[in-house]
Amino acid sequence: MAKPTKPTKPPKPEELVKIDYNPPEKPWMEVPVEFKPGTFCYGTRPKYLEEIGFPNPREWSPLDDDWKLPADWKDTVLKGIGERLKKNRAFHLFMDICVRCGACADKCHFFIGSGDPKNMPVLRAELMRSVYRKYFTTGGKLFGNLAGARELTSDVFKEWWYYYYQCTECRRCSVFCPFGIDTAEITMMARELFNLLGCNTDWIAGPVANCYRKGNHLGLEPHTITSNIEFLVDDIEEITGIKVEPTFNRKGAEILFVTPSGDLFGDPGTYTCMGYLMLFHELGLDYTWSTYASEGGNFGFFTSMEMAKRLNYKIYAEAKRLGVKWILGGECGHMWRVVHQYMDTWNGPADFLEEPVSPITGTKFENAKTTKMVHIAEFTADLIKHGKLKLDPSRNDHLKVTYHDSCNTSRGMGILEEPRYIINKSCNHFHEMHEDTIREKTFCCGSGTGLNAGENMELRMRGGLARANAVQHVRDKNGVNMLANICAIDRATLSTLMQYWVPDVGVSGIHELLGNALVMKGEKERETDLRLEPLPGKEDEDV
Amino acid sequence: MYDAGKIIIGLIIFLAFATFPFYSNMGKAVAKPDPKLNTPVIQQMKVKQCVESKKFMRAKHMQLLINWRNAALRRGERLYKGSDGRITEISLQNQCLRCHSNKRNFCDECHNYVAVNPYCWDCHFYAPKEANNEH
Amino acid sequence: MPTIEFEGKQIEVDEEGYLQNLEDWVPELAKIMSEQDSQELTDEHWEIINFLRDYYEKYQIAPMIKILVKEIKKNMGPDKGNTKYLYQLFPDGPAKQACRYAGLPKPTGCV
Amino acid sequence: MGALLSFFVVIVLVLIALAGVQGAGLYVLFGTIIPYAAVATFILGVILRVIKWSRSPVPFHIPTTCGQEKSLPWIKYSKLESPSGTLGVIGRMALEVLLFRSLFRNLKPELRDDDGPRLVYSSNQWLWLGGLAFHWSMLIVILRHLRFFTQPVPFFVTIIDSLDGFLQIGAPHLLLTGVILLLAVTYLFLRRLFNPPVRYISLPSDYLPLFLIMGIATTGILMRYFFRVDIIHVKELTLGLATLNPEIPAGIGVIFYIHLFLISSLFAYFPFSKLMHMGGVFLSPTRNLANNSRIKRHVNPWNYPVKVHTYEEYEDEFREKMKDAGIPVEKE
Repeated sequence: MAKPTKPTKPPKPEELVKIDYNPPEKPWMEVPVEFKPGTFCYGTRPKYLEEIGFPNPREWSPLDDDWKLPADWKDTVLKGIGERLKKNRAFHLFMDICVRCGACADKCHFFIGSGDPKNMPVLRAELMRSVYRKYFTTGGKLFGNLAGARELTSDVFKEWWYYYYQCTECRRCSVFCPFGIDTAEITMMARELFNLLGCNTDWIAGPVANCYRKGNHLGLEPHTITSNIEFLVDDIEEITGIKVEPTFNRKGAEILFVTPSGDLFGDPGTYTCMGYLMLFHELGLDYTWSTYASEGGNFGFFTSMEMAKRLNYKIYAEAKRLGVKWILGGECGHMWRVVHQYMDTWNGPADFLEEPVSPITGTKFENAKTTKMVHIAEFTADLIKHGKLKLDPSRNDHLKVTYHDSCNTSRGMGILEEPRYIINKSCNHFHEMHEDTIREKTFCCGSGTGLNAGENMELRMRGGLARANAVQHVRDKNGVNMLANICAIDRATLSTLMQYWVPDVGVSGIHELLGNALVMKGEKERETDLRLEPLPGKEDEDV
Repeated sequence: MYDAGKIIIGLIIFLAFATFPFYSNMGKAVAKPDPKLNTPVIQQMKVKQCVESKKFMRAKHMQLLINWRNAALRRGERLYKGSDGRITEISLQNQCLRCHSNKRNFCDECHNYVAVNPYCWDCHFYAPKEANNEH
Repeated sequence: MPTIEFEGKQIEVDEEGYLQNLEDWVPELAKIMSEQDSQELTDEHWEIINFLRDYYEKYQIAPMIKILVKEIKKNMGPDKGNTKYLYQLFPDGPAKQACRYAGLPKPTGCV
Repeated sequence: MGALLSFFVVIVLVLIALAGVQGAGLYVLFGTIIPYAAVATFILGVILRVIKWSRSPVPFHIPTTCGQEKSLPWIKYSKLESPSGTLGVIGRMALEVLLFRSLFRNLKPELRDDDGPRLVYSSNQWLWLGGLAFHWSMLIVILRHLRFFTQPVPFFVTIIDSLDGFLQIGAPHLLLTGVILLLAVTYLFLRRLFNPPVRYISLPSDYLPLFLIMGIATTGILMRYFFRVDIIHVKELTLGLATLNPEIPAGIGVIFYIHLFLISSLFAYFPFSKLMHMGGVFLSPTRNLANNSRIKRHVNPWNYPVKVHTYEEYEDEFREKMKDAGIPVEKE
């Protein structure tokens, strides 16, 4: 490749939606993987791997014939599988007990959007199971192909890479599986194996390296963080006349606030961030930001458990250094999967912290007894319930809102009601999407687990079809024009998705909606919302 | 987190189910069924022959009986022609029980052994006088 | 590894044409890149490219769009201080196209 | 392909039994040795397999939450779909194991393209119904068969038997579960054959158990209603097996030995196959853990220290920038 290639643009929606769900004639083992442009991410450049001390850094492209794997790559993979079978019951079990009933098949957003049979969760898992059988089961060793077993070849390895980076670990299949087989677990193991050989994607390895050294995915340095937030502070002052005064790395604060760094940088996440700032100011909350632990999200989680732990370490370490009592976490999807289900196991016990108590309402967050970390939706819902916030939902009257449950918070945590409660108290117009596409059955944005790059746009639009389609339905039926969510990846990816499938629907975090509705002490009459768009009824005065 | 305790309990339950037939019979001497043909009527018979062959009756008497019931009660047919051409009256009371008057030592012997509970006796009266003939 | 040829040197870029080594940047490279896109670089373009470079120098990252918009508003007047204007100048999006011409890496993560 | 192969395997099994018993007269082999070996393989195999799984720890607390978590006291939480404690987990597992809760959720999306693409979801409980019918009738059939292995026959077996035959059709009574079992297993097979995605994912090892069970059910039904075998002799044999006092009564029809051989094959195959989902479902960490990982610490036995980027290293790199931005630092 001598000339730089531009990322392939996805086909037009009406083209893309022509999907053939019929599997090919040939058995799947005989269908070789085809790297279709627009459906995979670039391989990581070596410098990122070097920064985090990962093996086999090199220049490579998934389109190359030779991936420059070390000579003993096969041993590494097989040994890696063997180790993981011994270390992780879920993985071991999920290799053995699938009956291939097919209940999961059409639950995957990537299958719905692509029709590629290897995107059926069962087949995605079989890609690995077939190799597992060959090397780890008697039947597979004896009967080979007849027992559904196959050799590990470099083509198989490439096929894995292609398809395990077409899984967003959303766990929707696991909800429908009669044995709870969770493809996410298998994908995680596969990605760990790739990282033993330096085969990460650029879009994941980059944020990981950034986060490791600079504290957040985007690589915002400390002064950039303060400068960005000061910029938001200025906007808040312009809108409300109130100057909020956040602090950074302040020792002795009661609460450490951690949110995904996307909220500090990209629209519409920044509006959500303004919402946090306004809320905390209004409460007079004794809290601090940290520039060191400035990332709630964890792209390490899309790399390996070890890397995830290395990144996650900073949150407790910083809480300890600053001497806070407990930690408050912002709106983020996979961050909460990690905080809820992994953090304490990796980096706990956090016995230097106290059981979280809301300083405003006195509510003890008993559900965060051991992690000492509270979700901001829990925190805010509690405030509203106790009447501690004055809200004027009519300021959101220009919005007809629907709510997208993020995969991780719905299926890896179970926070379903709090966000809805906050939206309902902040907005007058709320419409649920179809019940089969929300709550535990929610559809992925199509770009989770670090798939939100630019070069795989076709894949992302396909993966997001199911979500977008449900939004389109409420747009047509109820005039919905705002898609609220509690996930930073969502805020970034759903914006792109909506532009493609449902162009007139915006995307927001729920604390943006709250920030709009929040009546602050001593504020001036608001003319605009947090996006500096005129409020309903104020349009004329603005001219 | 191995949950060894819970798994062991689970395995014990599995074992308890899977080996139930073995330990539930442990130390029991089970007598084989021995249907008695020693009723006075049978003893007086010159040719000790039921309406069909013994082999047939062992395997298929229930089908014969239900055919008899249908013939007698639903179609009013009261005669049965056996495979050897003999014609007999269709009647549980007058035909079967005439010879096999020892229900407990004949019918029940096998029925109990294989836990069959035929509903013949829901309608048919099992003559208690026959009980006197038993020893 | 794709490259751009410049003064007999092969300048390394990534798959999307972003510079691999930011110190390779010289204004002529922006021109070459824009010519490949059939895009003419006017003074307005250069103003933005230069701002991006200054900003990056200080913060090691491209600015938030908000900041960019505000900067343009400050320098070129409120009628140009909006994202629409930026998209007019850089049809592929200011974050991508302008950053590429300016030799900046694209931001990654939840954006 | 897979279906044909598996069908062929089952046919061969039938022929082996036929040849072995009727041809070679290997009654002891087929009536005693193979059944004992099969049961031993089954019991030991299942236990060893479960032990093998159990030696891998559950390093992380990963329940799939299917409902509202327990959080604020005024928010109703989903006790069964997102249980916060052991009781809820037991309830969730019971629903899963006894009623196939997750399968009941099954949906069928359909992409329609009238006036723009539209995904329509309809509930699709056929698989749930088929699966439930299959497993429950299988269980009842197995329990019913205890009458061959116990003496006296426990009351629950008699009750099941009479409930199962409550229609009182024919003699011996038609037992519904036998018919349901055969219908359900046929449904599961036809579904595999005619549903394109399911056919695509099916392996020979998916058809084999179906054919085995079909064969078992068919021979069982044939034996009971059509080619009668002498049930007293059958029980003498089976009870002999159960009392570890095996004997081979003469004159049991060969169909019984085919039935027995297919069952033995299924038992022996069980621990090496996907049928182990019977044990596996109980161990599945996405279902058998409470959603309480923020309340109670979950310990990973192989947790190990990792290389981290400490605050000191961070401050060393950015100290000047931090100071310029007014951020407090540890070392001036």
